[in-house]
Amino acid sequence: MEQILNRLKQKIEIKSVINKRADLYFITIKKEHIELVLSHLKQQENFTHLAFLQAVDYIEDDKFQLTYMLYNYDIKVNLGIKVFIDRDKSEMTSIHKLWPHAWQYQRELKELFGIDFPGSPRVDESFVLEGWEEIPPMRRDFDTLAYSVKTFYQRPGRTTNDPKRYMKEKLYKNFAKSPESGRNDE
Amino acid sequence: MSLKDIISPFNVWKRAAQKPWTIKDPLNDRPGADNYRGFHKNDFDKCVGCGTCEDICQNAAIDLVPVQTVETDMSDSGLRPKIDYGRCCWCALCVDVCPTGSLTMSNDYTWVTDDPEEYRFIPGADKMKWDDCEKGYKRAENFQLIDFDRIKMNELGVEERSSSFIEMVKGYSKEQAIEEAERCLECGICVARCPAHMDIPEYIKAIREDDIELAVQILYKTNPFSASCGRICTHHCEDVCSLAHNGEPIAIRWLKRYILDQVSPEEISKILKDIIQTNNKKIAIIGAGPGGLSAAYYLRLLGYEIEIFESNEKGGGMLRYGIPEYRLPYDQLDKDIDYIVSLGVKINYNTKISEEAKFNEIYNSHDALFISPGLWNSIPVNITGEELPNVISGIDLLNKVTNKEEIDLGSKVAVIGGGNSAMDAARTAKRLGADVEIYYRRRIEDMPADVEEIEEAQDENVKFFPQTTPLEIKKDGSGLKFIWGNNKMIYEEGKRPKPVLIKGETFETNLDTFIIAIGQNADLSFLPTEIRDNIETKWGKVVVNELGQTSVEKVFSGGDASNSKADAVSAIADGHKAAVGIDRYLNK
Amino acid sequence: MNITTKILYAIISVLVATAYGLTLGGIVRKIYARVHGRYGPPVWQPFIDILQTHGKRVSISHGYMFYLGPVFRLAGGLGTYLFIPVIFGSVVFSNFSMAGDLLLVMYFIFFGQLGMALGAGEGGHPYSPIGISRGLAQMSTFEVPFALSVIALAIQYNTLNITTIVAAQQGSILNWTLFTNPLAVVAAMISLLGMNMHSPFSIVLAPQEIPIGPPIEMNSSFLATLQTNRGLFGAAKLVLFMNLYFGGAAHPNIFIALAIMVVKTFLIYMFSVFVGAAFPRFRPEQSMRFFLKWPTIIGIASIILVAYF
Amino acid sequence: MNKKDINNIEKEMKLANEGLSEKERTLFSDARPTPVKPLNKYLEKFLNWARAESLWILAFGTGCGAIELRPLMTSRFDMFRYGIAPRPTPRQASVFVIGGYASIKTIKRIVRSYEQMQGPKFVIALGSCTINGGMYYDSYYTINRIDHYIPVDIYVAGCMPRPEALIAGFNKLKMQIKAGKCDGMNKYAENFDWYKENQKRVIKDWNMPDYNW
Amino acid sequence: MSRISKNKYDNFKADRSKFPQMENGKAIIDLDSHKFTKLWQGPQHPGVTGNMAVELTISGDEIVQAKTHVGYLHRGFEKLLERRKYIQCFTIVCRICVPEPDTNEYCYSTAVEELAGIEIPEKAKWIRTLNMEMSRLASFLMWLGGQAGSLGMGAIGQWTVGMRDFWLDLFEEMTGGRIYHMYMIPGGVRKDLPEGFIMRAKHLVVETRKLLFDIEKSFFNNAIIKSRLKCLGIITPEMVDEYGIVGPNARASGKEYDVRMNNPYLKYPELDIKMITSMGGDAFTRAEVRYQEIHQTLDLISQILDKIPEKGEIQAKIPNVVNWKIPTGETYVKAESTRGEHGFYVVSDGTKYPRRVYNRGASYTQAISVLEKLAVNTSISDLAGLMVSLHTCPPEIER
Repeated sequence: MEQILNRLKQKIEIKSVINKRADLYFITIKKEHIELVLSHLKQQENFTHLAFLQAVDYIEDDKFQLTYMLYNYDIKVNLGIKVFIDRDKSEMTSIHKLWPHAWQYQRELKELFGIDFPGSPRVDESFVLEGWEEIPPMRRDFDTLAYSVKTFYQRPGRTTNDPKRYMKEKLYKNFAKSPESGRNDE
Repeated sequence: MSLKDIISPFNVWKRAAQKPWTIKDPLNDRPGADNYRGFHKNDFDKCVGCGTCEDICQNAAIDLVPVQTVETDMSDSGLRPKIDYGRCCWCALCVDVCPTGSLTMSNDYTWVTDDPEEYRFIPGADKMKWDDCEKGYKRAENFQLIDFDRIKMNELGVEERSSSFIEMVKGYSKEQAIEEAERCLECGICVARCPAHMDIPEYIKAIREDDIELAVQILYKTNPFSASCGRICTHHCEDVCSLAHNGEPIAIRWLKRYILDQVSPEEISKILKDIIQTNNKKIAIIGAGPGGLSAAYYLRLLGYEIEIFESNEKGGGMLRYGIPEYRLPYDQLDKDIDYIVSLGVKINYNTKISEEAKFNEIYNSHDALFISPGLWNSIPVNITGEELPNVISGIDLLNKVTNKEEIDLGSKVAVIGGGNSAMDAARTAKRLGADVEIYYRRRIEDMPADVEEIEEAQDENVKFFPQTTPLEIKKDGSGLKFIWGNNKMIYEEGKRPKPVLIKGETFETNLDTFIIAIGQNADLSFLPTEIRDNIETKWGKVVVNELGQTSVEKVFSGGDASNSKADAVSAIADGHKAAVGIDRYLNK
Repeated sequence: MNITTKILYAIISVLVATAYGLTLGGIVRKIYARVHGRYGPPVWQPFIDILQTHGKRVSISHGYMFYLGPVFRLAGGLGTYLFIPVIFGSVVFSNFSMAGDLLLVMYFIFFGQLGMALGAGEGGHPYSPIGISRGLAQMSTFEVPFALSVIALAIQYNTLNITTIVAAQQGSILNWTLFTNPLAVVAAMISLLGMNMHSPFSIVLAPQEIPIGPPIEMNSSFLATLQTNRGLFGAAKLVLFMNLYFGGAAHPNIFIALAIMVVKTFLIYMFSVFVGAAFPRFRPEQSMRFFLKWPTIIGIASIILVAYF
Repeated sequence: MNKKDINNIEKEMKLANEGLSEKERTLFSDARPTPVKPLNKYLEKFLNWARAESLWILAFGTGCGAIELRPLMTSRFDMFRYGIAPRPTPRQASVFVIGGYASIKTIKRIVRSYEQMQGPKFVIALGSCTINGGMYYDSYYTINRIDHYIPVDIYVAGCMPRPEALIAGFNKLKMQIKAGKCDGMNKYAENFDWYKENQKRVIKDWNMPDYNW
Repeated sequence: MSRISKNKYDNFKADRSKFPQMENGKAIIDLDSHKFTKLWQGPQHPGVTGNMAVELTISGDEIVQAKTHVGYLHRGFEKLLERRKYIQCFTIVCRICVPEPDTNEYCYSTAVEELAGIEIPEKAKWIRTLNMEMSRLASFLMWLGGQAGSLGMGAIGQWTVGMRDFWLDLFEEMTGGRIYHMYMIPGGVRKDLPEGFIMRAKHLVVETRKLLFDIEKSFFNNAIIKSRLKCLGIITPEMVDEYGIVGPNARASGKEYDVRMNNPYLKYPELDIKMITSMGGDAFTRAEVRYQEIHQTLDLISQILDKIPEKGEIQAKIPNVVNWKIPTGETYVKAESTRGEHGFYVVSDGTKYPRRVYNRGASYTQAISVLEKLAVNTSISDLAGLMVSLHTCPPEIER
C-alpha cells in the first residue's frame, strides 16, 4: 500500500493520508486530479471496484466533501479518496466512463445534494424524489423536521412538561416568580 | 432435460402427508418470547418522572404528563411518561435507559382499534390488559446504557488523614470531572431538592462542555458560597439524583467544587463582572455566617448598602467554627468571603450585640434587618453529672480547634449523638490523638449524619455503640465513669423507630472526656424584649414566611436560627430568599 | 319428454355441476395447501368469494364489449356443459346430448375464450391483451393434441356422439378408452394440463408477471360471473374427459352414478393438480413448443394406431 | 331554479382533472364520486357477512409491513383459512393493507390504487407510521397520518405488527364489517374535496386524474 | 456447476437488426408506431421485489428497454440520522433493509465503536457473528421462496418462509424482536443468549437441512426451473467490475469476493469457511451458489454454536449514551450480507450527532444499472425471475 501511495505521490500532490485500519485508507487530493487518480488507480493499481461515491456537507466551511471508495481485490484494501469542492458552484467531473454504474451515484448526488455532474447519463432525471420543490434535502441547511411539521401536520393534542420547570411551578413557585437572581446578568 | 429432472420434483408431495406447520390458533397459542419487546408497563412506585425516557426516545413518542394519583414532591416530579403508539418503534431504549428501572415491557403485542386517538396512554395509570403480564423485556443485568458508577475521587489514606487536619479529598482532575459530568441525565429533579435551587444540570453541562466561566456564573446566580458548599454541602441533591436509585448518584458536590477549584479569586470577579449601582438604602445583617453573607451578596448586587455585625473575629460562622479544617480548609472559605467583601460589604468583626440599645440603634438606622445568629447553644443531655468539667460540647471543641487553643482530651473520648456535628467532633478528637467512641440512641442506619461521614469515621477507627442511652456520669479519678443503658427499637407504621430503654441491661465504661453533640439551640437573647416577644418562634426557631420575613415586618431571618435543616446550603438559600424578600418589601 | 321438463332438468344439472365444480375448486385449494404445509381455506370459500364479488356496490365498466366478455365466457361454459351427458342413462343429467355433440362441445370450449378475449381487451389495461394473446396462443396449441385425440376416438368408435362413446365403454373396465386407446388418452391428458391452467401452463394467469392476465380489469359482478363459469366449465371439462376416456358414470341408481362421477372427475382433476404442485410455469413459447412436440406426436400416433391397426 | 344555476351546479359537480394534459382529460371520468346507499337491511347484512368472510387484500407492499404479509400468507400462519387471500389487481381487491410508512411517491400510488378499488373497500393501517408518523415523523418524505388521505377502518399497533396482530386486525375488521360500520368508501365520497385537498398538498407532482374510480 | 460455453453466449444474444433500430448506441422507440408498448411493472405489482417499479418498453413479449424507478420507500434515512444521537441511530438503521436488518446494525455499531475507540468483549463478538449468520439464513430462505414463487412454484416459498419463521422465533428469543431486532448496539449486544437457546438452534439447523434437501430435489432438480433460469441474465466477469456487482451475483461469475474472507471481521477468522464461487453467471448458477451458501451458513451456525463461550461480558463500557460524543473521524465498515458487500460510511465531527451516515446497499447497483442492462432482450415472463435472481432489496437502494 505504501508503494502504491508513493507511486501516486510522484504523479500528483496528496494532501493527507489517513490509515484508519489495516484495510482502510483515506487520502485527500485536489479536485482537478480526480480523473487522473481514479484511472491510474483503476488501470495500474488494480483498484477495480468502486464501492460508492458519496458527499458530505461541510456547511461551515462552505464545502462538499466527495468520497470515492475504491477496493482492490488483490491486496484487499479499501481506499477512500476525498475531494473538496465548492458548495456554491457545486460541480464535479463525471466518472461514468470509468465505471458505468457511477451514473447512479451521480444522479443521486445531483438530486439529494445538488451536485452537478455534467455529461453523466440521466443525471437530470429524478431518482428517488418526485415533485420536489425545496432545496436538495440532504444539504445541511434543509430542516427536515420543520418541513415535516409544515407539510404533514402531525396528530394534535400532545403536550409535555420539563420536570425541572414543572417542579419549580409546583413546589417553589413563589420563589421562582421572584427575579431569577439578584445578580445583574449583563 | 433428464428424466430425473422430471420425476424428482414430485417430491413436493411428501410434505402433503406430513403435519402442517400452521399454528392452530395464532391469537392464543403464541405469546411473545420471554423477553419480547411488547407494550409498555410502568411501575409507579419506582418511577420518579425524571424524563430520561423522553430524552432518549428518538421518535419523540414520550410525553411527560402529570398524573392524578402521584403527588409532586422533592424526589418525584409527579410527572409520568405518556407514550404515543403512533410514534413508538419498540426499540426499548427507554427501558434500557430508565435509571430507576420502573419502565419495562410486557410480551403482549396485540392492540387493534378503529380509533387512532386511543394509541396514547400512560403506562401504569391507564388500565391495560397486559399490566399483569410478568414476561417481557427488561434491561439485562450486565447491560447498561447509563453509567451507574461514580468516578472515584482521590483521597488521603486512612492513616494519613486521621492524624492531620489536611483536607482529605483531592478534588477532580479535568478529565475526571468531565467524565463524571457526562453521567448526568439532566433530569433536573435535584434542582427542586436543593434548598438553594441551584441550576445543577446547567452547570454540569457547562463542565461537560468545559466552559468554566459559564459554570461559575451559573453557580453565583444562586449560591455565593460555592467553594465551601462544594466541600461540605449536605448534598440532598445527590439523594434524589435519578441515578441514585440503581447506582451511585452524580457527584454533584464534587463537581461544584471542581468548578471553583479551577478559578482563583481574581478570576471570579473577572468572570462575574458584577456591577454595583447603589440605591442609598441600608440593610443591617447580624451574623456573618453563610446566611448573612449570602443575603449581603444578593442585596449588594441589588444596590443596597450592607453592614454586617459579627461577634467572632472572622466571618463564615459555623462554616469556620463548626466544621473541622480537614473538611473545609479555611482558605477556601476565605475565597468565598473575600469575593463578597470585595463588592463593598462592610463587616464589623468582634461586634457582639449584647445590649438592647445597640440593637435598637441598628434597627432604627437601617431600612431592614436580616438576622442569622446561628445555633451556638449546645442542647444538654439532662443526666446527672453533666456539669462535670470533662464534659464538653461538640461545638466548643470545634470552636477551640479553629481558634487554635490548647486542648487536652485525654486518651479515651466518647461522643454522644448521630448527626454530622457528632461525626465532626469525633473525627476531630481522633485527629487530636484520642481513641473515640460514638454512642447513639438509635441504630446506625437511623443516624442523621451523611452516610459517607459515618463510613469515613468507621474507616478512621471510630467505634460505634448504637442503641445506647447514657444514664449517669460519675467522676472516677481524673476521668469519668459512665453507666449506659441498652435500647431496643419499637417500630410503628409510618414513623421513625422509637428507642426504648431495656430495663436492667446496663454497662459501664471509663472515659477521659465526654463530648455532647446531640444538637444546638439558637441564642436570641440579643434581641430587645419587645421584638423578641413579637417574633413568633416554634421549637426554638424563628418562624419566617416563604421569603424570610418574620412577624416583625422589618426583620428578616434565616440560617440555622430559622430553618430546621440546619445546614449551610439552607442558610445560603435563606439568605438569597431574604434578599429577594427585603427587596420586595422595600420596593413595595 | 317435453321441452319444459328438459329445460328444468338442464337447470338442475347446471346448478349441480356448478356447485360441484366450485366445491372441487375448494377441495383442490385445500390439497395445494397441504402440499404447502398449511391447512388452507374452507371448502366453501369459493361460494363466499362469489357472493362477495357479487355484493360489490359499485362496478366500473369499460364499454359494451366489456359487459359481453364474461357473458360470452359463461355462455361458453354453459354451452360446453349443456351438450355433455353427465350421467350415462340418466334423464335429469343427460342434458341436450345429441348426435355430433362432441364437435359442438369442442367449439364451445373455444368460444368462451374468444368471447373473453374480446371483452377483456376492452378493459384497456396493457396486461389483458398480453394475457389474451398468450392465452389464445397457448390454447391453440393445447387444442391440437386434444383434437387429435378426439379424432382418434371418433375413428375408434365411429361416432361423434358422446353418449355413444360412453356406451361403447360400458361393460368392463377394460373397455375404457384408457385401455383401448392409451395413446389418445395420454395426449388428451397432457392437453388437460393446459386446459386447467395449473402450473406449468399457468402463464396466462400468472400473478407474478401479468397480474392475473385477461381478467385484470374484471371486477364485481363481471368477476363473479367468471368465477361461476370457472366452476361450471371446470366441471364440464372433467365430465367430458370422464366420458371420453374413463368410461363415464353409469349406474341405475342416480346417486351412486353421481358418486362415481365425483370420484372419477376428482381423480382426473388430481392429475393436473399433481403435476401443478411440482412444477413452476413455462414461458409462453416454451409451453407452446411443448404442446406442439410430444403430445401432438402422441396424438398423431394414436390416430395412426386406430386407423391402421 | 333557472337554467343558469343548473349549469353552474353541473359544473361544480365536475372535476378539473388537474395535472392531466388536455388530450388525456377525455380519457378519464370527471364525475364526482357519490355515496352509495346500502341495500335493504337484511340483504345488506347477508352481504356484509359474505364480505367479511372473504377479504381480498391488494398485493401492494407499501412499506415494511409487506414483510409480515409474507409469513402471514405462508405455511406458518396461513391467512387463507380465515378467508383472506391476496389479489394482484386493485379492481378485484376489497382490503387495502397499508404496510406502514408511505412516502410521497407511494402515497400517490396508494391514492390511485385505492380509488381503483371497487367499493365497499376497507383499509387496514399497520404500525405507528400510519398513525402519527412513527419513527419517520420528522422525515421530509413520508406522510404522518394516513387518515388524512384515505379513510382507514382499522389500525394495528406495532412496528412492525406481528402476523398474529395482523390476524387480530383482520378479525376486528370482520366484526366491524358485519356490524356495518366500515363505510370508508362513502366517507371518501362525502369528504371528497377534503381528501383531495390533503392529497394535493403533499403530492406536488399531481399528474393523475382527480377521479379514477 | 454449469459452465456456459462461449458459443452459448453468442446464441443467447438476440438478433437486434430489425428492432428497435439503433442510433448512436441508443434505441429509437417510437410508441406511435404501435410496434412497442409501454408497460409498468410495479409498484403495485405482485411480481416485483418489494416496492419498486420497472418501466418496460416491450415489443411482443420481448423487453427492448427497461428503466428502474425507485424512491417509493424513500424515508430520508441519512437525513434523519443526522438529527439523532449516536445511540438513537441504532434503532433506525435496521429499517434500511427489512429482510436482513442485522447487517445494518452490525455495520453501524462497529463504525461507531471504531470511531469511539471501543473494543467489544469476546462473547459479544460471538453473539454478533451468530446473529449475522442467522440473519443471512433468514434472508436466503426468503429469497429462495421468492425465486421459486417468481416462476410460479408456490410450494417452495411456502416452505422456506415457514422455516424462516422458525428462525425468527429464535431471533425473538434472543433479541426480543421478530423482524427488527435492534440487538447489536454500539458497545456490544443487549442481552445474553437465553437458556437452552443453543440446543434449540442446533435442532433447527438439522430441520433446515432436511428441508433444504427436499428443496434440492424439487427445485434444483426440476426440468422447468432449469429451462427457465439457465442462460437467463448472464453476468459476465467483465461486468462485475464495471457495475460494482458484489455478493453471490459476483461469485456466480467467478469473482472471488466475499467480505467475510477478504476482510475478515468478528469471529470469522476462527471459523472454518470456504469461498463459494462458480462460473456461468446465469440465474441458475446464482441460485446454486446461494443454495450452497445456505448450507455454508448452516455449517457456520453449527460451528458458532459449538464454539460460543458460555460466560462472558456482553457489553464494553460505554459512557452515558445521552451525552455520548464521538471524536472526529470517518470510517467505512462493511460486512457480507446475502446480497454482498453492505457497508456503512460514518463521518463524525466531534458532536453528539453524526455528521453523515451513508449506507452502501449491496443491491444498489444490482437493481438499477445491472437490471436495466440484463432485462433487455428477455421475455417479460422472465423479468420477475431475473429481478429476484439479482436479489434486489429496494429499501436499501433509496434508503
